[in-house]
Amino acid sequence: MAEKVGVYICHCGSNIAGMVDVEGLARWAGANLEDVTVARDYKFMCSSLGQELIEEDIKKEGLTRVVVGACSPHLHEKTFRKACANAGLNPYLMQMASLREQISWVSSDKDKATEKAKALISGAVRRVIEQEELFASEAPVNPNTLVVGGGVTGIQAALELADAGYHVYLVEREPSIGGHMAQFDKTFPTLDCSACILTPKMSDVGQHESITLLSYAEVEEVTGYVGNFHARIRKRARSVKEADCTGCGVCIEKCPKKVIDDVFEAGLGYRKAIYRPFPQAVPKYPVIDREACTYYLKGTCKACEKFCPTNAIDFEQQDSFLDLDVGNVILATGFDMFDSTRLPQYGYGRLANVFSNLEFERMCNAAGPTDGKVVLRDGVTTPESIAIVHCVGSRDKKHNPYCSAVCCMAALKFGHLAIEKTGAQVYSFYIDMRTPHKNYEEFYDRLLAEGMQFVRGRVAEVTDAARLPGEEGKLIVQSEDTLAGRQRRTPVDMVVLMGALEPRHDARETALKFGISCSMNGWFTERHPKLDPVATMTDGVFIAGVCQGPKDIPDSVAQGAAAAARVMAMITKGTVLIEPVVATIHEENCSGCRICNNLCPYNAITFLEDKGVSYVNAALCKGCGTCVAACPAQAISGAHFSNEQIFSEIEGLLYDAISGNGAGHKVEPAGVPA
Amino acid sequence: MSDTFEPKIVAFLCNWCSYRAADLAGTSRIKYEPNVRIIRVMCSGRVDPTFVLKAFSLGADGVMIAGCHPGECHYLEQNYKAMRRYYMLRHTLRSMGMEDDRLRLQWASAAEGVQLAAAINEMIEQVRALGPLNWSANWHENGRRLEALGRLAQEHAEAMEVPA
Amino acid sequence: MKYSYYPGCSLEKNAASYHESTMAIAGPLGLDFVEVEDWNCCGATEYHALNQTAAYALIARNLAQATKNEGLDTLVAPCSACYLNLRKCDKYMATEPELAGRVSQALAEAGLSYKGGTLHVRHLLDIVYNDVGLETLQAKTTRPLKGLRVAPYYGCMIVRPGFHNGDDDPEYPVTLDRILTALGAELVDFPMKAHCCGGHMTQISEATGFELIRRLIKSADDYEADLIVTICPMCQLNLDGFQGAMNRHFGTSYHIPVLYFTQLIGLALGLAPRDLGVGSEIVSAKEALSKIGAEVEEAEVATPRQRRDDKALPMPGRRGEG
Amino acid sequence: MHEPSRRDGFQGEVIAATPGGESLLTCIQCGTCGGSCPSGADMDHTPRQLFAMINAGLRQDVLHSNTPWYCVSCYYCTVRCPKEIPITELMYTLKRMAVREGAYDDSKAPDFSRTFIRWVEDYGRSFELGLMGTHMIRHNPFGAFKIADMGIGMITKGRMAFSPTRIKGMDGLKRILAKAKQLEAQA
Repeated sequence: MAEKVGVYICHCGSNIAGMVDVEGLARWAGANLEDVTVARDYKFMCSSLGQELIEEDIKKEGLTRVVVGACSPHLHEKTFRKACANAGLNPYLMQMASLREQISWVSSDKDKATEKAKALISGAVRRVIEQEELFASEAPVNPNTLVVGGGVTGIQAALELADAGYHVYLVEREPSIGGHMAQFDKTFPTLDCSACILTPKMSDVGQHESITLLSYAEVEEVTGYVGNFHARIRKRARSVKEADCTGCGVCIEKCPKKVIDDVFEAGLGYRKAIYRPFPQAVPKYPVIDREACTYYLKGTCKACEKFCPTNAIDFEQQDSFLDLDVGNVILATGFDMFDSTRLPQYGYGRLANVFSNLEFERMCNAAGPTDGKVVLRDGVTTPESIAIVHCVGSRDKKHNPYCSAVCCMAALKFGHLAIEKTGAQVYSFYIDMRTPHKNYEEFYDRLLAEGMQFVRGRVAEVTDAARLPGEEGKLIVQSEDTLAGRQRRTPVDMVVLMGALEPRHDARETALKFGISCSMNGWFTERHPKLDPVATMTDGVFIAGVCQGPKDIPDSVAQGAAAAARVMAMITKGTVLIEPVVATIHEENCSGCRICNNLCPYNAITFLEDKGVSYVNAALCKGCGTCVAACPAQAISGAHFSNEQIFSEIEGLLYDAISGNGAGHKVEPAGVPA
Repeated sequence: MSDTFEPKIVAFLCNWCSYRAADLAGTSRIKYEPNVRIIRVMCSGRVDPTFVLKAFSLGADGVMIAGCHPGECHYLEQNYKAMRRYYMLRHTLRSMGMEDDRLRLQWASAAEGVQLAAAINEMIEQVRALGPLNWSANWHENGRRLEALGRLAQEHAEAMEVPA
Repeated sequence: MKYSYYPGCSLEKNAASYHESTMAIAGPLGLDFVEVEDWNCCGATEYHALNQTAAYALIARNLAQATKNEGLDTLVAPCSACYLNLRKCDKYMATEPELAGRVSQALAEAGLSYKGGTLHVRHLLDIVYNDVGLETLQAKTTRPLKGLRVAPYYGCMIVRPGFHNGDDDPEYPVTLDRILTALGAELVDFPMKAHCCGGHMTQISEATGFELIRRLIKSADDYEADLIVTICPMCQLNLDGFQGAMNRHFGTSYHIPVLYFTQLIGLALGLAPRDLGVGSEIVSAKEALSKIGAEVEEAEVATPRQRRDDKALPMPGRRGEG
Repeated sequence: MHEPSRRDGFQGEVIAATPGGESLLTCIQCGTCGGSCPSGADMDHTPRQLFAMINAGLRQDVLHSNTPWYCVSCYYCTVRCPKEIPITELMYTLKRMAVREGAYDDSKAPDFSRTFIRWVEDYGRSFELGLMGTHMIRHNPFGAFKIADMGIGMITKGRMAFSPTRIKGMDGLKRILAKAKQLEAQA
């Protein structure tokens, strides 16, 4: 029986109609394409009236297939599938042609665009005829959630979920949660004490009955799918038994080995070989750094063990593994700080009094290595002049092309702290001042009034090579004052480099582990940049905070909460629909060659020894179709992407080439009367 | 109507990266030539060599396979399988006397709308320079040709599909 | 190791000592240089200011001539300006089809041709560092440069963008430092190591040219360097030849000799100073070189005196050191 | 059609004459070039200002600026430019345009280039004594005294040739350069 196909061409206002002759296209489809019984155009197909149009035709005309020529299926495939389902047509009997993204928005010649549209519609019509009814299955959603990353974003997400009564596993790589925010002294523009506002949240996490905090731990492996993920967590050996440790800190006090703290103190201070990153750490249990500990290096010492009142030290402790079942995942893995030695012209690592932003942050902190005093590298001298260099590794094609979003405001904060603490003359060397949030511009005003000097010009270099009188013994910041149009050499005592925020060095591995993707720059990719900023292309995996792109604390917190809300919606609904796009092996055709077995990255294909054939476990199959393409016996079919469907689509797309027997190479503006 | 040869390119784009790159080219209004016709597949690993041969036989002058960058495949590593097939196919095309530049493998992440558009334009130029393929004419003259090609491709496929 | 060799005009006369010392160390270091037949001037920076096609055609003639040295695909230039010109031309012949087309047409007038990428253009410093290597230099050193405080000076044209060979940083190069350390010299952490000597500026604007020279000499003097080591004849001419005029211009009395790195290698290998062209510098190196002698000791990069005490904060880790 | 970014007018002209010149369109006026330039203090305009003037179409002001002639080709601006604009190459382009149109205020630098190249075009090699002699006599007759000891030093140390070397393939080179100039004029 011949199918009855309905073709619907969307104007998308003028988005499509401005470049494609939509009325002509609909007429052409109705007149020329086989099996098309209805062909219409409409202003906005995605509107409720547009959808009703399709639904009515299905019912009245008895349509058995629907083609919608509109935008990308990534935007409205669900909408039109639903419309079909409403009218009683299996939703998988609908096919979209992307007239907007693939034609009208990328073309500049209306005739050629319309010709291309005919090909796309022709392809979709041929394909849809081959499509088969498919049925999505339902799966329950596990109410537990995995939150990866215990910075302020992850903390917020975890607390939102836990406070709503859902269980959260919070995994943090470092020995304590808190992230970068715990390292900061003040927050802009309110100058709140960073630790004072963060630590209450940290202890809430530590004490919450609905949160299992897994610090000093990493996610090893994730399998499964939305609603039903399985995660394997590696808990690294702390060398301290958490069950016995009271967190008294005697071990730290007695440990004789001091090492530079590259993480929390940003290399500016020291910690012991057994340590807690900072006094308010959550959890309170210390960790032995086995690479630094004298016992692990030389076999003797054990001072911590000797003095521990509860015998909590365990030198033999091994990494342990935890298998978790969760329904959703929130990634809040944060960022790495730019390594400023990559810009040798700024002298970081070579010129003693050039500091990184994180070093300066720790220096300002009353609990930091200098007790909150701003001093030169000698540890005692108060600087009389300080230059703050913006855009170090940001807005630079050689490093990171993007703006790191927070540095301008952080530089203003540093300016305020430096003036307050030292009375020094503070210069800010900027390209553009970016202060676009509530009360931020007002903070800029405040610093102008406080006497911070602003020089519009990206710093060319920082040198100790004195050239002019007054430069001896100083660091000279060489720049062009672009507003004055003159070169400027500014001798200062201290330079602070505002390094870029960068994706975690292992962000791509993390993305791969969770089946999501990264942008060119390495930030996790959201489902939609405007309308779906915390979801990802992988259902059940959400992203929040700086791992998605540079942002400040309030934005990160908002995303953490938003991701939690999305997860709660999933949990509350209780079930998810599983796409039926999977591969199936037809046993009668399978020769048992097992070529497909090892091609599947999800181990969804197993070989049935008794029958001598291979078999696809539909629950594990993600529908990539690689096995379908590889099967030499063509015994595997891929639902919704079968060979027949794709062959038909090719035929349809090339309708004008085949009909002309190779003569159809010239695009005729009006091959068939429209 | 101009006399310049307008090649027809069929492009197989994976759902996750390159199809989204095409979406992005659209939303960013990046113009490219209209000679390309896109087919969505879930993964570049789904592209069966016979799809490519079918497209050539039905009148395509060039075929593009686009997928996620190596290491960024949504399905972990299936784009590597696509790459292997691509090299096999180029070999096959060459051995059949076809210019292997008519087949192109393009990596495009979801963020690379500009790059994908540029690659499409570049390929159109290349294929335009090569001239019409006209396999479709041969197809009509000798209906067995495609079957023969299919068999040949299959043999190669079997030889090449050594599990990773 | 055999290479095509393009000396360039400077090495004919004003920088003859660079040529002599290069030839003198070639044998002991196992380098064999075959001079490009009938080479011509590279045009320095001057031709680019007048005529692009002619500028690149002039350079390309040398590349074409060099391909006549059969079996040699590496072309070595000791002069940084020549090196950059040759390298840039080789690159553009491959990447700039319009320009390359014009240049090829011009070359054809003399029956010559050159295809971008045929030759691998390298600077002498790169050859010594990568092909000879520090171990060989160290092993062959018989007169270590112990006690000699040297300021390694790279100048602009070898380390800058897209055209240089590999991994030396355009802002803070280290290969020459490592060579000199291997020879036993005491290095100063010369902040001006990649800054500009002024090129032809003394001829265009004296005040500007002298100022550029002053900056370099002053910084070397601030660091108490005995001499500056250079890898480019233009730099040597500016820093050495114009040092006196610069001193008069500013009323200063700097005295910093400027030698080629090949001369220092030769000295370390135990060769006689006169075989290395030492003595042809305008600012005498006699006193500085009198310091050399005695046994090998590990030299370190010296930095200006710094106060350090218990309160001192740790320095950030330096990457790529050692 | 994918349209490459392009601008008409003076900016387009400068871009077209420079390998990699399109990136000039992405200049954000950060001033890294101006800050890095060793001779920037003596320039009429910093390179950054010059780019703003090019963008504004101030053709005459740009071609009359001494800035390109003070460029020492050290390439610091080029390596540091966050937008990877080939600034040194752009300076060469501006010099060529100024020479072609006679649009420079001080003839010293263009004359130096011309004198240098005249020896090269006649002999195939450069000739320092001839160059400095000719150039100094024209532009800085008294300056010669300032550096007289240097000149004498160079001569006594045997570092100055008294006559230029002529290459063997001079005829061929002349043909090459003649053709090159003809092609440049057409380009």
